Amino acid sequence: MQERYEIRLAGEGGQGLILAGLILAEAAAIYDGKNAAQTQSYGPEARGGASKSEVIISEGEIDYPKVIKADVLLTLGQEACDKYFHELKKDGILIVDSVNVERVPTTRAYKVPITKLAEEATGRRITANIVGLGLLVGLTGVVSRKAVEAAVKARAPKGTEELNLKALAAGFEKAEELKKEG
Amino acid sequence: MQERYEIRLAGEGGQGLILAGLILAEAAAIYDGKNAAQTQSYGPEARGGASKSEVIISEGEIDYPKVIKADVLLTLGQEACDKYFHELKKDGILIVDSVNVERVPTTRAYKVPITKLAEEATGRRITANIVGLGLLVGLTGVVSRKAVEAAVKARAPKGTEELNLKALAAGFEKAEELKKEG
Amino acid sequence: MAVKLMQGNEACAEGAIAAGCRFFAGYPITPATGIAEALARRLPQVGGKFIQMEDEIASIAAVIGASVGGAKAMTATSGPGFSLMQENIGYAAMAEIPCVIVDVQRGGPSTGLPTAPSQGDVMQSRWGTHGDHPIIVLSPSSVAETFHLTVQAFNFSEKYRTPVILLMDEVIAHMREKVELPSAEMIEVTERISTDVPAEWYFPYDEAASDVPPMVSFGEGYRYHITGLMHDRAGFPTLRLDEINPWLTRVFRKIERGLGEIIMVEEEWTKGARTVVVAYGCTVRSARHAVRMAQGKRYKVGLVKLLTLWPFAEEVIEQVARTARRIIVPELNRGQLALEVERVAGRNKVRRVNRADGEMLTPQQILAAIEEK
Amino acid sequence: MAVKLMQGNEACAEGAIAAGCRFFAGYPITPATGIAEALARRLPQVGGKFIQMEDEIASIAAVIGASVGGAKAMTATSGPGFSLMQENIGYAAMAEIPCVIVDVQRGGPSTGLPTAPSQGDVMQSRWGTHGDHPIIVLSPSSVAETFHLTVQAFNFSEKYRTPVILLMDEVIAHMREKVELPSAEMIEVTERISTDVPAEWYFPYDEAASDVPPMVSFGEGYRYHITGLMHDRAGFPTLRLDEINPWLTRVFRKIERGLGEIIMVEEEWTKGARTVVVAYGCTVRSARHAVRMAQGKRYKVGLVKLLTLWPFAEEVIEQVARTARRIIVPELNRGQLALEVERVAGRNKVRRVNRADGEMLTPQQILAAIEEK
Amino acid sequence: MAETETKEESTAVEKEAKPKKKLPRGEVHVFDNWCKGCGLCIAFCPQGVLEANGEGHPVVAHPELCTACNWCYIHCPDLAIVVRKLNGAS
Amino acid sequence: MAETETKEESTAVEKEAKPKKKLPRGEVHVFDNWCKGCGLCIAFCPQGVLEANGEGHPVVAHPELCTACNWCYIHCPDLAIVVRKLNGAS
Amino acid sequence: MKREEQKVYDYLRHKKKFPNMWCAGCGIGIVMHAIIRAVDRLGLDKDEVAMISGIGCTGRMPVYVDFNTMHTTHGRALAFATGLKMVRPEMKVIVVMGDGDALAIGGNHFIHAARRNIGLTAIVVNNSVYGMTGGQYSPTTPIGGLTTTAPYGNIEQPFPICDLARAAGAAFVARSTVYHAIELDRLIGQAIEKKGFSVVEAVSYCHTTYGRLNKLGTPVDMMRYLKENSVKVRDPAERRSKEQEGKIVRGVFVDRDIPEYTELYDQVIERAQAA
Amino acid sequence: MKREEQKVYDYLRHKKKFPNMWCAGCGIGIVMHAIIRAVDRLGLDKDEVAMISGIGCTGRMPVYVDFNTMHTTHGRALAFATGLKMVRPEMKVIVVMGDGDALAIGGNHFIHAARRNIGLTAIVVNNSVYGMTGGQYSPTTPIGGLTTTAPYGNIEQPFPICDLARAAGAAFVARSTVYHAIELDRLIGQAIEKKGFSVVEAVSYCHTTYGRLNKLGTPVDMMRYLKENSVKVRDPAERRSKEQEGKIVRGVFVDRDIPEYTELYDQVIERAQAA
Ligand SMILES: Cc1ncc(C[n+]2csc(CCOP(=O)(O)OP(=O)(O)O)c2C)c(N)n1
Ligand SMILES: Cc1ncc(C[n+]2csc(CCOP(=O)(O)OP(=O)(O)O)c2C)c(N)n1
Ligand code: SF4
Ligand code: SF4
Ligand code: SF4
Ligand code: SF4
Ligand code: SF4
Ligand code: SF4
Ligand SMILES: [Mg+2]
Ligand SMILES: [Mg+2]
Repeated sequence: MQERYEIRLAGEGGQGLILAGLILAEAAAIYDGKNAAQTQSYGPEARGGASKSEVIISEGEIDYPKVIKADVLLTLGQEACDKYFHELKKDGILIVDSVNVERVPTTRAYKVPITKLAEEATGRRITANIVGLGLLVGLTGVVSRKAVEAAVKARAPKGTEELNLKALAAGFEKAEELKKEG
Repeated sequence: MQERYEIRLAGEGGQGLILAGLILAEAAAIYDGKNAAQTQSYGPEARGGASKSEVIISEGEIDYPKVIKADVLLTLGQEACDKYFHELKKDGILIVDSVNVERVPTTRAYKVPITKLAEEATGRRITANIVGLGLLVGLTGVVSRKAVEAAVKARAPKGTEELNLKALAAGFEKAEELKKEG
Repeated sequence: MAVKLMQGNEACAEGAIAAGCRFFAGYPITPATGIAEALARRLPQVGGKFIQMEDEIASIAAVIGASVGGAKAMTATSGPGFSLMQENIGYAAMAEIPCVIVDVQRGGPSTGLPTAPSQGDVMQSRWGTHGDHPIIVLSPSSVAETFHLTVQAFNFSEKYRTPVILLMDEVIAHMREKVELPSAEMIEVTERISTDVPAEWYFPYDEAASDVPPMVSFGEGYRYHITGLMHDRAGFPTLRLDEINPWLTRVFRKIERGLGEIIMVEEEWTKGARTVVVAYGCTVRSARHAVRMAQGKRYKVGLVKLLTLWPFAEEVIEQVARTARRIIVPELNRGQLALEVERVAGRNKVRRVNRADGEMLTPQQILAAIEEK
Repeated sequence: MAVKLMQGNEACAEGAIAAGCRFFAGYPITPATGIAEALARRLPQVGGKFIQMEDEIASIAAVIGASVGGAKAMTATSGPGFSLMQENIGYAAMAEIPCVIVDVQRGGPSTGLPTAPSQGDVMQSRWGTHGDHPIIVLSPSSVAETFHLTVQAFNFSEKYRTPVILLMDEVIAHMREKVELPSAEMIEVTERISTDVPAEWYFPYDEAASDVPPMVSFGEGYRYHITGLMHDRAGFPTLRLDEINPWLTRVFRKIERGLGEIIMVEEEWTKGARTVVVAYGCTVRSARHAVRMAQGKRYKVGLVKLLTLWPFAEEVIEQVARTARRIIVPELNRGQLALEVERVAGRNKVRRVNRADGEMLTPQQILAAIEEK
Repeated sequence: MAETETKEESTAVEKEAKPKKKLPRGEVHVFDNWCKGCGLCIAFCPQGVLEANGEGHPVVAHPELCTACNWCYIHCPDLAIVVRKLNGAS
Repeated sequence: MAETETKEESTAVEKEAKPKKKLPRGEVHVFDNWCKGCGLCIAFCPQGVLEANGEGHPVVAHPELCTACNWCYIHCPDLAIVVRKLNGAS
Repeated sequence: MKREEQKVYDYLRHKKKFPNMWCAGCGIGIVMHAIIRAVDRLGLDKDEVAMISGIGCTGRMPVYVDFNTMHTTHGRALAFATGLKMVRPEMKVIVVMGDGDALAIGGNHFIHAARRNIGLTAIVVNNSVYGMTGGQYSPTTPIGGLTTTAPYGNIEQPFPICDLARAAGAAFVARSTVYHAIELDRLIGQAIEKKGFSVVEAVSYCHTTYGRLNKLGTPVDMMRYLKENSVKVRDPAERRSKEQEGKIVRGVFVDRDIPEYTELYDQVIERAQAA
Repeated sequence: MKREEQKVYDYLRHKKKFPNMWCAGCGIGIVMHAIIRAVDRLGLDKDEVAMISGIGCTGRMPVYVDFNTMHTTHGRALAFATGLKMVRPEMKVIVVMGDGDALAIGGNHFIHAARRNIGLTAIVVNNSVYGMTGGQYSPTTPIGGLTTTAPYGNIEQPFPICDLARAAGAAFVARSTVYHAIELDRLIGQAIEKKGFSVVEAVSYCHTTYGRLNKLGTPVDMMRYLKENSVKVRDPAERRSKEQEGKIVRGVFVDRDIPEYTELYDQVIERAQAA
């Protein structure tokens, strides 16, 4: 892995992207022993969910904690996709939820029906964030699978750990599939 | 009269020294056409009366508006007399109310039973401030008698104009007497 | 032209009336109470309104509300109350609502020395509220100047749609001096820029026409939105950088473009002066006295009187620093405006003369600094 | 030593607990609410107390009251609430009551940009209350530093009997980073200096023994008086110059004498640097990134990280100004601490890099300033 | 019980609705762009006119049942519903 | 009427005063340094014990009339009065 | 002419500001609609209506309505409104506030506006919590309720808003809920018409914060709660009956004729000018 | 042992701070004496008593008494006291405030302290005016009264302090006057003993400002007014009788047993530590 790896998760408030970012950061920082910084941007005051969550992962010290040019962009919504695509590195990885994103600005994107996978795997669309996370980690290997599983267990709301692990697994599975395809 | 003339009126709160200072300043500034600045110092917050009132009178512009070394000091109380005597010019004029001030720090003072004069002239000790004012103006000529009379008329509380003019006259009378003596 | 013996507080009240102030909301506090008391009597006489609010926060809020309703409005307070007003002063700056805030400085910090003079709020008047914001601060050094600067405060406030602070001190507030009150015709009064474009075309924060967009009062048929949030030209909240940055730029620029008239400074004997005293407020009185004494002793010494404290008179001080060898900054605090003078003139040129114990600086203290080698 | 992924707000709460804080009073406000929420949960676990007051004024008041009762006490807020607290911050300075005030800066002025980062309250943290007063202001640039500076804030506060402000920003408050929480034994915690002289000999503001007189809690048998008025050594109001001036001198001197430890600065690569970037808070992160980029391009550039903003690190900046040709001061405001840098280093050496639109400065923006001729 | 209360509510505004002989008829329109799918209208419509689509937004499943009682119009927090009283019923 | 009310007041604290047969006796002391001459004690002493001197400060003009009712002690805003109950009366 | 049922859109800044920013199902929008109906029924000219708010979810309401609107600082709406009303006594000034805005930080302005009996209409959207900042307890949170700052349950008594308004001196005081939206618009209408300071407490809910923490379900569930747990009184004297225990009591609690502040001030001006 | 009638001097900082700074005849000193008698009667240790004030003439009281004393900022005394009480629940915290201090700038802290029912004793010296600043109208100035800021007569309703305290949630509320100084010390004693927030309104006067402007005479005259224009109620229910019209009603208006805040907080700690 390169020195500094920049990940952006973007979508609408309430899609759980802060949680996904936090889990990713925790996986990197606590379970993989790297450094990580996770930030987010909020809607009006603190009430709404974030519209984006960013994670920088590095072996070294992390200075600037925000994305400069993303290595990966995961978007669960059209608006976010339109807005942030141009801040993706040329060779960066774009993952979109094809359920919500119709117009994809590049052909080199992973178009995955994330919400649908979530519904299939757990019966709950709300786990799309974790499916996305599994997908992202599976595709990039930015953290180890063990680490992200441990982080999910630690940070998922009480009682939903199994559910979320299932979602995560679904993501990983899909990633394997795609990698084979690609 | 010299360019800058410094007058300090000192005593306890409630003795009406602010009013006396104000009348003196008004006499100089409005009725004699000179310049005047009147300041005072207060007790705790604004409630109590002032413990001192200062008037600077000048034909020219008045810069520093406080007494540096007084040309005249009128004191109606012992404490004030003790405190401010040393800020009187060497050849400055000290006027004390001998009713309240027992220990006078110099032999060159005018010791006048001002409160008593007030009681005699108006039946009211509270007019001592105006008697003192008459005395001061009579002895120093710092403003014209006409001017100070006009100022008393204008600034005395409604209905007390005559009373205060009487007090003022008593002060002037005593001053004449003293000047003859001296 | 009427000649009167007045206190600074009364002159402030009369200046306000003369400037067209028709609303005052305040809360009593020594040594500013006299302004409220005078206006409680005077405002209804001229059809204006006075209200004593439950505290200083409510006072400045009511003043802003009244200004939105179209009245020229003012409040007056002292240190503790001024601290409480800070949040809403920022609101007025953000929403660009004209209003005048008088702070009659007394000894601080905290309750401090309530009846004693001070110039301890100079930096607070610039930086007291959170976030960067434009502000104009004027400070009079005589009773007469209080009258004129109060008028000026309203004029600037209305012209630039900005809160203006009149920074007085206990000496000027309570001192009685002769004032020549100009007759109404002689007073130049600035009115708020309004507009008569159709309501649909009206944008209260539009920079197209001018750095100071016209402001229409509530109730006049232009229904628009006002907020303390960052807003777009229509007044609605925005998070868009392309709306925020123009606002930020404009709101500072509107003051910068006016610096020529806003910065009021009087120089006396500065030409060729080796030493220059820079003073404001009541300290000007001590300073001028000291300068005259020094001149009597043949010192080449001049005086710069700052009537406008903020924005800071950078150019004048730069100019002075070019020729003078020493700049003396006397203040009734522990060195506040001196920081700016140091920044602009260079630290080693500046000598501070300070006291913060509730007494005026004496001419002798300043003279000593002038005479120092 | 526990390793955790935490937000700055959580680290602040944990730092407070570690420093011995046992009382928090506050009022929710973005982006500081997380501190209150964490302490609402944590304090009762360690036998401490949390209360949500009716507003920020009451919050700081309760904090001071609790401190008088002997508890290490803290509040946390953001710009609007910080403005409201100013009057009572002055009280704490005047009455010399230890307490910690956290201000998590957000975009201002006014309600501004509630969820966006800013460093707009730097000058306010120094000058926000009326009257001159001593103050200590610390500003962390990482989550880990937040933990340590919170402990330090309490330590300084107790040691110097003074309010200490921890000036955070939205980035640091909400960012999650790895923190290595030291175990309790490894944390140096300063306790208030008390005394066991007989009650009759106790003077809460006596300068005889030390610039920081011992402070006994209420209820411990030393019945004394506390006031926000100028006071004598026993705490009673005074108007006497020979009591006021010694107080004023002492209360500033107590901080001056501690400057050696109070002023915390970290210099990186400054030796021989032609250009030095002076930064604090979240902007350090952009700055260090930029400096590293510039070094990659062979620029001789160093970084001064200010952990203590006030008192200002005059000596360090003087030192740096002696060798560096250019000093760059990036800030998320329109130039606040830059004013002090200019004053100390000389105006022409200083280049400001500012933005106040709610976004962080990017490394690129600072790099551009480094590269500029 | 839901119905009774609701009617009490609605009759307050729609005085004409009182005569029991013939229930008025209404035509309900949902402005989907504003609707956030909270489900209030669906749950409280006394006639069961509305049903949720996949995203929880109401669809007018049984237009013929609408009595123009206005409950949905008045309670939609997003002002995303209008009800037109059909002429036949007035 | 002044007396009645005052007694109601005083008896509240001085229960022993109730038995009417013999009024208690008191000795009243004024601490002149603290007294500001407000005249309250003089005006409200139910027995007329006190009279004003030239400065308006109370002098104990009729010590023999004092019943130690404590009105003056309790109401002096300057805490400048103490009343001693004389042994003979208790 | 526009059809009756669409008139509400005349009062909305619908072109730009919708959909609104409130959570799906939040009752604040229902209160807004009720205010609009009341204004419309009274036939007020939009130009003569001002809506002033403080900060909070409720505080965002003025963005959406086409009146003279002002979003002030947290807690201070009534003080701003007082200044406006003083110089524009002919305007109808409606002040919308959350429970925190009106009664936590703004409590003093609330009781003083009532005391002065100045002609403002205060509408308090009481959702028992600080919604905007994410669910901290407010002065109306029930005892025992969980909030982010009361993780072990709230221990503070809630204010009886209407009693407080009465004691402070308000001329008109009433309460209803967002379920009883028609009742609400009637009461708001009465309040606007009243000369003097009028208060309407609009009981709402915040499912996103308080509801979630206390497992009170969806907006539908919370709405149902309001419906099933409130009683209406017609005579304020019967306020303390058994039946009302633990229920939200709806109705008019104060309606008295006392002189309004700006009218009294006109007399001050007369006196001053006569002298 | 010191004689009974001189015990008050044990509670005074008499060596330095007397004579006090109040105007000759001001009732504040009478309230101070009443507080001392109450404390003495309850046999409290001076070390466990704190007296906190805000700013005003009344606010100067703590200077004179030998307790743990604190003169805070204007209006904020109850908030400071809340912090102290939280960390020193065993202390008796007496908060003395003027009417302006307690109810103008401090009104919000007053109603919130009552709502929380925190164990403080609030004593409001009600002289209907701002004494310290020279006679401006306060939230208790009678309608029509002349003040320096109401030169044409005051037009604002006064707060009924006791009603407000009741509505806000106080556990104990009572009123008396400085004329009824013994009743006052009894009530203050009850208030101090009460668990929870207790309020005593001590009706006084300010002859120097309000008295002079309204020609109400000397302290003797104003004291006589209190004597002749007040009635005592023993049962709060009879509060609205004819006889009381226009009179100062004295007595206990609220005395209820509701849990005190710091005690409830102890339970929070228990719950937190159990978890
Ligand atoms: C001075 C100040 N303090 C705190 C805040 C943060 N704040 C914004 S809204 C709010 C409370 C919102 O609660 P409420 O008034 O009940 O409105 P709701 O969101 O529930 O409608 C708070 C504490 C602020 N904006 N300003
Ligand atoms: C923030 C602030 N505002 C105003 C003042 C000025 N001030 C001091 S005391 C006071 C009012 C005094 O009235 P009250 O509380 O009734 O006390 P009293 O003097 O009548 O006993 C005021 C307005 C202040 N000290 N601080
Ligand atoms: S009530 Fe309104 S927002 Fe909610 S589902 Fe129905 S139409 Fe949509
Ligand atoms: S108007 Fe009434 S019946 Fe028709 S859809 Fe709406 S709620 Fe149902
Ligand atoms: S009551 Fe006290 S102060 Fe007043 S005259 Fe009597 S002794 Fe003196
Ligand atoms: S105790 Fe005092 S009031 Fe009573 S009778 Fe004796 S002197 Fe008079
Ligand atoms: S947070 Fe609560 S109050 Fe705010 S919009 Fe959402 S549901 Fe409504
Ligand atoms: S001004 Fe009034 S309240 Fe203050 S001490 Fe004098 S009489 Fe008492
Ligand atoms: Mg709320
Ligand atoms: Mg009072």
